[in-house]
Amino acid sequence: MTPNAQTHQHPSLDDPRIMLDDQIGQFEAVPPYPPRTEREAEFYSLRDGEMFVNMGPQHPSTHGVLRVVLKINGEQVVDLDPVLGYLHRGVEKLCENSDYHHIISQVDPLEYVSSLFMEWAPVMAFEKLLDVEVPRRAEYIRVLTGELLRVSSHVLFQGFMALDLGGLTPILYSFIERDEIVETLAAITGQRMLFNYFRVGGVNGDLNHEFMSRLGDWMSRATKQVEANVGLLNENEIFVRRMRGVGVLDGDTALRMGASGPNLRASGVPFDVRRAHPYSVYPELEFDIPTRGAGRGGDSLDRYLLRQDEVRESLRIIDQCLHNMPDGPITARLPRLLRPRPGRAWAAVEAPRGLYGIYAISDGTDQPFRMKIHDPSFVNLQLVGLLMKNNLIADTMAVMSSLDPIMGGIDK
Amino acid sequence: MTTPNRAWGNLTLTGKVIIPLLFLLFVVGPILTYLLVTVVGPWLMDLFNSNLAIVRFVVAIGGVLLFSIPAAFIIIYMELKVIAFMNLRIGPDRVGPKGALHSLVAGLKVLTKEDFTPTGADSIVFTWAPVLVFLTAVMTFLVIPFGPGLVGQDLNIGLLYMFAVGGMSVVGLLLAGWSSYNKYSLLGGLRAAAQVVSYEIPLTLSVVGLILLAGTMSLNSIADAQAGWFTDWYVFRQPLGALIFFIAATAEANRTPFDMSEADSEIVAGFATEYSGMRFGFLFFAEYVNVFIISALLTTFFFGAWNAPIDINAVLAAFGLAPIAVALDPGSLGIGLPILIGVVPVVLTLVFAAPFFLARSSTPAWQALLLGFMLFNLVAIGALFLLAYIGWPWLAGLVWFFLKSFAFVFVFVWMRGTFPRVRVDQLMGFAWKWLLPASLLNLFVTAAAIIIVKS
Amino acid sequence: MDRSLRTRLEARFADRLTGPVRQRHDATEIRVRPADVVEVLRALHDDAELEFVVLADLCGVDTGTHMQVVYHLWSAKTPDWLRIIADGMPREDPRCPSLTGLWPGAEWMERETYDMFGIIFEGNRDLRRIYMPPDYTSFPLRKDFYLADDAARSPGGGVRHMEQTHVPAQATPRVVRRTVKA
Amino acid sequence: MSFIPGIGLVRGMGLTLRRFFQPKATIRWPEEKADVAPKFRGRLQLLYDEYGTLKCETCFQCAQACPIECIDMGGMDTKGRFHVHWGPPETYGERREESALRRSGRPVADPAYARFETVDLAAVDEILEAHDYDPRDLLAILEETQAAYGYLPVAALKHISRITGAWYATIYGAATSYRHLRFEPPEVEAAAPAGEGQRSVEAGYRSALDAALGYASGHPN
Repeated sequence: MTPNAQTHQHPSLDDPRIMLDDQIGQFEAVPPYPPRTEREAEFYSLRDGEMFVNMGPQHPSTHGVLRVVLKINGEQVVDLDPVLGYLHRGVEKLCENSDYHHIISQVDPLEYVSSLFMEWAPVMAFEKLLDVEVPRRAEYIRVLTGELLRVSSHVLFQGFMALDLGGLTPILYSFIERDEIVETLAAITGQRMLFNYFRVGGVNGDLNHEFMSRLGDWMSRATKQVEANVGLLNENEIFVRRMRGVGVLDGDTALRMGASGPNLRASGVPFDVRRAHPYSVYPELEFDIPTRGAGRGGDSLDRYLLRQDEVRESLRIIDQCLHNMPDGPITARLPRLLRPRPGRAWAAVEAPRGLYGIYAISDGTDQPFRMKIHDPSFVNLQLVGLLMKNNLIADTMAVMSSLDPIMGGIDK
Repeated sequence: MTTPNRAWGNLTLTGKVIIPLLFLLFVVGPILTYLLVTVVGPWLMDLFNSNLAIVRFVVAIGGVLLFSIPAAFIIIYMELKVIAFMNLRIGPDRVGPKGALHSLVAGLKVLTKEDFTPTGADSIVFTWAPVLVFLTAVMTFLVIPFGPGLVGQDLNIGLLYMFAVGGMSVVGLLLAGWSSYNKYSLLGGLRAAAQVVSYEIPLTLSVVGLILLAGTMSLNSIADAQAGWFTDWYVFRQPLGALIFFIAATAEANRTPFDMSEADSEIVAGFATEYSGMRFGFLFFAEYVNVFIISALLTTFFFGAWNAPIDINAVLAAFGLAPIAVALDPGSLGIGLPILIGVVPVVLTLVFAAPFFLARSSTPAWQALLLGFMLFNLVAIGALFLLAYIGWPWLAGLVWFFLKSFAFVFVFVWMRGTFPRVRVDQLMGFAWKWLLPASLLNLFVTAAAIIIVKS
Repeated sequence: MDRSLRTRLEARFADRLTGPVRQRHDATEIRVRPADVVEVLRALHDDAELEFVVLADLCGVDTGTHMQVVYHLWSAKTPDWLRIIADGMPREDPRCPSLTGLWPGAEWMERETYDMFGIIFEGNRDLRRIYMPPDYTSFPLRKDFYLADDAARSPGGGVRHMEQTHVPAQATPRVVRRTVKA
Repeated sequence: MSFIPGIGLVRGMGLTLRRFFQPKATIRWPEEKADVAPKFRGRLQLLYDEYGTLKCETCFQCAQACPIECIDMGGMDTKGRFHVHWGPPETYGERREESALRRSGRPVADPAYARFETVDLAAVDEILEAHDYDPRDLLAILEETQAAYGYLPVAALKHISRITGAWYATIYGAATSYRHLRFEPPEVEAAAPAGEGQRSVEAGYRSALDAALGYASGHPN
């Protein structure tokens, strides 16, 4: 066949000749449409020596399907643009089309490592809509299981933090701790990950013997075990040197950026919903709000260490809950089909990652008219744009995992 | 239809394979053997004898290539298992006893995977870069003394050769990173280049003091110079040099905590991101061969190479005993040898079985005998090994060498199981601000000490 | 319920409020016009007696007849959450001033609200879609966005396709895919 | 962090070495099975009674409770007609294709949805208001609904369920147990060729039963 022969076959994909320059350009991170906003136009224009790197959506350390477009100059991150939506399920729309009991299972997988908190705020909001008084025993059980889960979440965070900095081992120790906590919770909730345990007006099941024995077992050595595991990192010079002074965030900026939870408290602002706007039985319990980095601004190491302080406080709360646990019913008496009268309610809880709030509007039917989910990870992730600029690529890991985002909640 | 044809037709498939093989074996084989012995043989022997150095080189290369793969397999398995144990996991346990064949199967898997060249990659460079990386790693084996006389080539500039060839691997990594048409790969390749070039300097300087002490650059001579007690090892005369060498070698081999070039949480897999199939296998093997090489070098330079830590002859002399010298010639036993072979196993089996049989009357005789036989085998193997150890110094050297080397491999794996990785600027700062001055200080102190002692 | 907060708010923002201050459980609710939002929130943030420093939430609501933007604030000076409802935006062209000058962290929340409701926040310099793909044209949390199996609730006949016909003016910039050279 | 550089690293290595010799946490599945909590409710399984027949009574409660509407109930009603009354009769493949079509922006005319076409619910609302939304007047409500529409549209039944709070299963059960209530317009039901086969099968069973019991001809009814 001569080179000029007319062929009507499609070129084979293996044929190297079909590789046009234009198609090579498709592998770039630049979106194939003109910029929509001022900021997008500014970000997607390169200066000399800069290039884009797509970090994600499939990347070993983005905690899910987050995509961050980094604009780098050598090893230095000049600017970045997080792209969300790869895990978007439309939970708010689903909630508007489910009745009040179904919603508990809809919101469960938002923050899948601390799913009890994801149930807590909606349940509280619906209780406000319905004007229901929750029995005290139910409140204590909620606090007890919630704080257990907070410990597990923070312990897991420490493992992932180390994993993102290249340490292979701490994550496994964290998972062993988490596994014990989760097995303990499974004894009363039946599930290991998405518990679906809280109900409007109470909880789904009472404390049982297996739960108590497992919990006692774990509590007897929890402090020692957790301390031993973090000893692998806290004293490690490599780890500390990588975290210190990276991603410094001062308190005022953190408040202006809407940050909450440990990220805010590590910047020296003692804002914790459990104390700032007490709910449940937290006013009766004794615990401190640890803060770090007041005045100088919190870096990644502060955010990391603060979570350890919180673990200690949570263990204190669990201890008090076990001592003060009252007797009584675990659910309020409610009809099976909930139909609150029209109204609006806002409820917020302190999830392990910060303020998690629900704004529910009822129109008198069995489904909420509107249910807004305010997820702490979503707001905290905004900080990466602020903290990562002019750091090294390696520091993006230290910063991003110190903010502890969970993509299930961010993408809703 | 002739008879042979029919007979051929009646054969099964196995028969159809075996019959021609038998023909080859009994007819062609002897003819070829005869020709080989009478015609080619003498010519070949002449050729070998006249080019002994080249033959030795080729054999050494072949041996080294053959050795590198199982060494990598063992280290991969060790890494999986040791890190798993430190993580409170079990690790691979499905293939072979305790998962021992896991890395072998993984190697086969790598062989059977699709060898993929990404669009836009420079396919020639992309293909040859892993080969270059692997070859540089393997070529270093050539001068390592595994035991007395067990060295591929005893170069008198072995140490220089070692660093020269080892430094070439960075070219391969850079090529691999550049040709992949991937930004992660490019970053990984550049990081590897910067890192290896920076650490090459303290690495080389750290052994200069040792060269001053030993007065030679031949690895074999360095090993010889450390014979005797373990106090003669250079680690006790060059502790700082040993530490610098250890750290720099870790960085040179891209091991945790200096594995910047393939930092999986930052730049996915660095220069290996786009590789798959056996090309990835080559990069992967080269990494583990490098681990063995730095362990072997540490052993050779600072930990007495193949020398045992205790000079057994000196100990014996201290107790007034003659040094052990085994010159066992089985031929001298004459007719005693077959009798010995026939009698000793039976007698020893019975001797070992007796305690079991006598201690518990409920033990059946056959079980006691089985236990006795197994014990006898253990003892016999131990005794044979002891004989070989005493009789063949190269075997003793090999055993000590591998024990020490794998101890260091364990240390590297242990470090990987414990440490996070350092940041790239901290890594470079450490090399230039700390290691380089320290190695210069080491060199200076060593030279001064030599002058003071000599004068 | 913090009665003093109510009197303070009524005294401070008497001319801005479009409705009575409502209180239920632990939330105090005021309604303002969208045009006054930034001014009111800035006063709430800066006033030494109020000091609402934490922006707990920003969300949009489609009431079916008009659009709202709802803010939740927290202050150490009162035990109540403060809810500010910017009410009465037309559904055809909902516009609201952006809060990013006061709380830069509102940027993503506004992007989310824009993505879900099509409310345009004037002054937000990065008002792109955040969850939905860039070439998506409708706004999923609006009440005229139908779900597949929602037949019993929809006023019209049959199943609608999910994309809505009505799009507010300039709400979504047209996305042009770059053509690949043949 | 202590003042001796590297001491933290050494202590970390000591910790991992100690862990090296500790018992391992791995559960070797499938040789060993992990314990499942007694309250575990992750299993979805239809139960059979001792005669091997399904215990499922087609009560619709699971379908009604399923948050993502993945459970479809299909079955024979008491009049021998095939009805699917919660969720359209569809397979997952069909659902996917159909939703892809829908996303393409073209209106979809799917016969599967014909049964679920919406009706003007004002009449139902009036009837419900007249009965004070009381589910105890269910029969009267249904009869009046049938009078208003000529038959019982599914949308109307769902609306009644939603407003009165009665389970859909209850309403459906009531609607199917009375012979004068019907789910299709009368003309459709009269024409219904699909029902014929079912009826003849039923008639065959009945005649066989009659013969066995010794009735002369046909059922007493």
